[in-house]
Amino acid sequence: MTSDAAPRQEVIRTSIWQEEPEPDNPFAAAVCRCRGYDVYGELLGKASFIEYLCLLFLGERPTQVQAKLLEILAIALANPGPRDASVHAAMSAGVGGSPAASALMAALGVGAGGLGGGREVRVAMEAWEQLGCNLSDWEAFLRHPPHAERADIWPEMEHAPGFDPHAVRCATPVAQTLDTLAACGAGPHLPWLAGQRLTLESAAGAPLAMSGVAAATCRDLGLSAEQGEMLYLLLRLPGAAVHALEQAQLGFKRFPFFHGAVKYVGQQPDNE
Amino acid sequence: MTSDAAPRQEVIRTSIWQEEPEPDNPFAAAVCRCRGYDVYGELLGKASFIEYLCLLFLGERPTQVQAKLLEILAIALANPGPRDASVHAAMSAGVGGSPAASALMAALGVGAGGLGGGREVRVAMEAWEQLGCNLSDWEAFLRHPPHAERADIWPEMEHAPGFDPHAVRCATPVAQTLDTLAACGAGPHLPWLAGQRLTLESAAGAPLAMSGVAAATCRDLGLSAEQGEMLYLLLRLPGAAVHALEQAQLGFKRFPFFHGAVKYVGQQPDNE
Amino acid sequence: MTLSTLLEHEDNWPTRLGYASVQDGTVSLRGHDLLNALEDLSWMDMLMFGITGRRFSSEQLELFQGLWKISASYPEPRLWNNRIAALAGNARSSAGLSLGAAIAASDATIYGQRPMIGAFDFLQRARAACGGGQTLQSFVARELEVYRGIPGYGRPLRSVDERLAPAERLARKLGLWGGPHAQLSIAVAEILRTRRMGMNVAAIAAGLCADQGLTSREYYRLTLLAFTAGLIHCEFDAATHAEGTLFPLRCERLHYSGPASRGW
Amino acid sequence: MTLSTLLEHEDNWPTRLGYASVQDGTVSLRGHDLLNALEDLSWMDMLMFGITGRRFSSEQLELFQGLWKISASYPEPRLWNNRIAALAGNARSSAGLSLGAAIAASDATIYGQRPMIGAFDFLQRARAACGGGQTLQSFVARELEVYRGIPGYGRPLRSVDERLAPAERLARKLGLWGGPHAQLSIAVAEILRTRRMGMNVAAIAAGLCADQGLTSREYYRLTLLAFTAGLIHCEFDAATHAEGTLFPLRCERLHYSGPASRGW
Repeated sequence: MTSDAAPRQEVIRTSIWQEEPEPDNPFAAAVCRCRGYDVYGELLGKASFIEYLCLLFLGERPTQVQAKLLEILAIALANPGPRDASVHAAMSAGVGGSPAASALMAALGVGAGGLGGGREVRVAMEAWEQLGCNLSDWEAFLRHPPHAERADIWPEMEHAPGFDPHAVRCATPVAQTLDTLAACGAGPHLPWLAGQRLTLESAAGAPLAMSGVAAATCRDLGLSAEQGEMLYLLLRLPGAAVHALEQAQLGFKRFPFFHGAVKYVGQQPDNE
Repeated sequence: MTSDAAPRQEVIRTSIWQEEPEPDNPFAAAVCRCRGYDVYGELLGKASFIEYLCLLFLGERPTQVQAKLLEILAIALANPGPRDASVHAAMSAGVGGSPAASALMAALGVGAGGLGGGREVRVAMEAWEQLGCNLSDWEAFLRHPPHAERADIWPEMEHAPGFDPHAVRCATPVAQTLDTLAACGAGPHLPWLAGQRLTLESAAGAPLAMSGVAAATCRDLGLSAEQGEMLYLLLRLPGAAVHALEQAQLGFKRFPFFHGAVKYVGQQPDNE
Repeated sequence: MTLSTLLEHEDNWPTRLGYASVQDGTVSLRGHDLLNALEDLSWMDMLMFGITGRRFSSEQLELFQGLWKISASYPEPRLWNNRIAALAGNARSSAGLSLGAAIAASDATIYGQRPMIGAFDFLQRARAACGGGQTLQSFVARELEVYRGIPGYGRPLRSVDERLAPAERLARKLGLWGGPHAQLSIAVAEILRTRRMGMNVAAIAAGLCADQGLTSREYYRLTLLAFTAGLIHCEFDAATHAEGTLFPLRCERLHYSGPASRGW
Repeated sequence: MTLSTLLEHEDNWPTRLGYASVQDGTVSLRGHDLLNALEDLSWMDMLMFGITGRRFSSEQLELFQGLWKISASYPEPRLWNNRIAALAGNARSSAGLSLGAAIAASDATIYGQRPMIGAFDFLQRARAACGGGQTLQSFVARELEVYRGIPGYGRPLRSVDERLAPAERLARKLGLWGGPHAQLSIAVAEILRTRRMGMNVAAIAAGLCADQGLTSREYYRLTLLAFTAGLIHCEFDAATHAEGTLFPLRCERLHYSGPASRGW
């Protein structure tokens, strides 16, 4: 009772990971090489975690500047803070006594979007790919954002990607992060962004957001838009993790329920 | 039309994160302090990412030994490799053209379980909490694992937590990781585990797994079982991320479909 | 459970569930041609047939879906799993990511799957204990002593459960009221009356479903979709609101209690 | 969209969806008392009422659920979203985490929500273009030129779609066959016949649902649960198999093409 034809040995193609089996167990790896480097035989204790993360994403051992950029970006993004929607979602899982994995999944599901999430970084990086460091192209793009003709799972962006529609001025942490990154000696996107920030903010009608700094950094790291989106999602999780754990300890009774906030403004209830 | 009573200002309680608002925007933070340290004003460029991760989870700036432990653990766990179920799941999202966030969510959903996942680390850490470094207690526990009386979302463990039910011998990378960690000067769990490994494996009827090494490491870091579970989930995601991206590029046609593998062995189909 | 288990399953997944053939397009669910022989199978019927391998009456299927509606699908974005869905919609994530995240979180402890499974399992164990000669009173007392609580009794936000009466009405209408587990759930409520542990809908729903012959593992799979209507409604509603406007918090609403400001 | 938007929404979420009152236990869905006034509302009716604010006939509701069954819920663990669910069950995760992860992944491109939304949107735009005087032929030609493909036409694993006939039979049985979008979906198939882009069920399902007056955003929310039965079935089946036995791979089945072995 076979549902299909005879098996053939299908393989997983990869340029990232190579394994040599244990002599007595074909399903256990004795040696694991990441892009040619022996992970457990050599990297462990020799490489830093940030270098290893660079190796995974970039394919090569990073330059000092690249490692520095990623180190700073990772710290800047690690905790968006409890007011951030993705962390709020993770804490909501925490207070309900939901599994740890669901707290991170909640942070990802909420933090994937076009407002401060992975989607925004991706769209911003696609803009970098198209516009480079051309100021007039950027100004035109920010003033007249393109519209998609086809419907998609993603709603259309409602603000300039990489900018904060609710803020009045570039927040100090965003400016500090940009300055620190732009001073690392990478380029060309970060220094250009630091130099043109005010002009771009004026065209966007909104101040630069952390997502915009992340997009420029990923660009200077040499990442594609897809890679930048993924890295951003990954790097924002530690804060969600610890805040979810903390609120799970405190319990739902000490967590905001927003009593009184939901106001029904639709059709009047029936007299049933 | 209010659904509930008048609002009161509910707050989020936290000992992790403190914010000072910008003078002109109460919703924007000018200063963010993590456990007292100014993140964007001081940590950025001064602390390493691993130190910051320790600070988030442990609440204090780590000792050199703690930072070393976490650095090694993070590298050891970062890529479980494409044959791991959690990475397989992330790649399945990748080849289908699913969103980046869903690849990480798939890795989490699959990697949360009792076989090599977060659940296994948590159960193993709960055992450490109860049994400490008492060999005879451990042997009794491994030979006669306790059974839960009540049903739960989690199925009961089917093998000794922290050990690999399918392996014949402790895999070289697991042993290398344990040795490297045990030599860092932390304790007491890691050196004890390294010393008693063979005895414990004999009682468990299975060799030590990476999840068991992770559990002991989290214990020596001073983490609770809940924290260890969460950290383990987090640290295993980078490999899922890059393998999902790689397979998304290669496409579903070059990814194993396991043609011929599904064999129907139930009731014969009707002649309808 | 050894290496041989892996060798045996290499490219080999024997199953009694079914398959879809890439060659000829046949889709088989438990031996039946899903697309051509099971045309009269409703979607709910298919869901339960796939989970259990058994067929249920239309009244039973209506009971299962009716309990989803009554017990779990509230159009209320403050409830924690609904809130996750709504936050995702309002932060302009995709609806699928939103729903997936919120379903994962519905495996919760203070609401959601854990009380539902727990109540089901408790009633089954209570019935077995009573069948074995123990009094319900002593079984409940021991359960409280060991675990401090009984799933399905007590409720986070409100002590009275507005869903009990509608659940009973539904079961009566369908002729499915009065089975042993449902009766047991009410007898337990009587015992707990003095302890401020009001019965909630998880207990009565579990009793009603246990009376239909489900196992606790089957019941868990049935309940997985219980919250989905509310999750989808809250996500979509938040997706149509202005972005980033769901429950915004000022910096000052973080109440910090950690170490004082210090240098690295 | 400025700071004032946040100030306005502080502890303030005006909504037309509904609410659940913590004070008196009332649950209101679009102005109706969910627990007491909407007893005859089936679960599917409630799902669609919450999404759209409109009520649908029982035939329409049956069409929607029937299309879930026909088009998406296969008991087949190799399909990519089902595979995620099955891997989770087999790695002994919880069923809720498993389902959540797999639903998130169902927002896919080669199958799942994107082709479903895409086909729906394409048919609506095609109808508008034809209504505006353009020929269908030229609309299709432009679409192919700009996007290289048309969602709902072409299929990853099989070129013939075994689900077209059952979908048509279902719609005919319910008296819902023959609407303008469904007809358009078939006319497009005729145009594409020479291009090896066989129509798949996403196109016909989209046509049938567009004919019921849904918007593409509403249709997206309707389709979110389309895969859930198959996901739950595959998870549960894998959860009952021995742990870690779903599609194990030897080390040698990694086909490595990266840099040669090197020192750090």
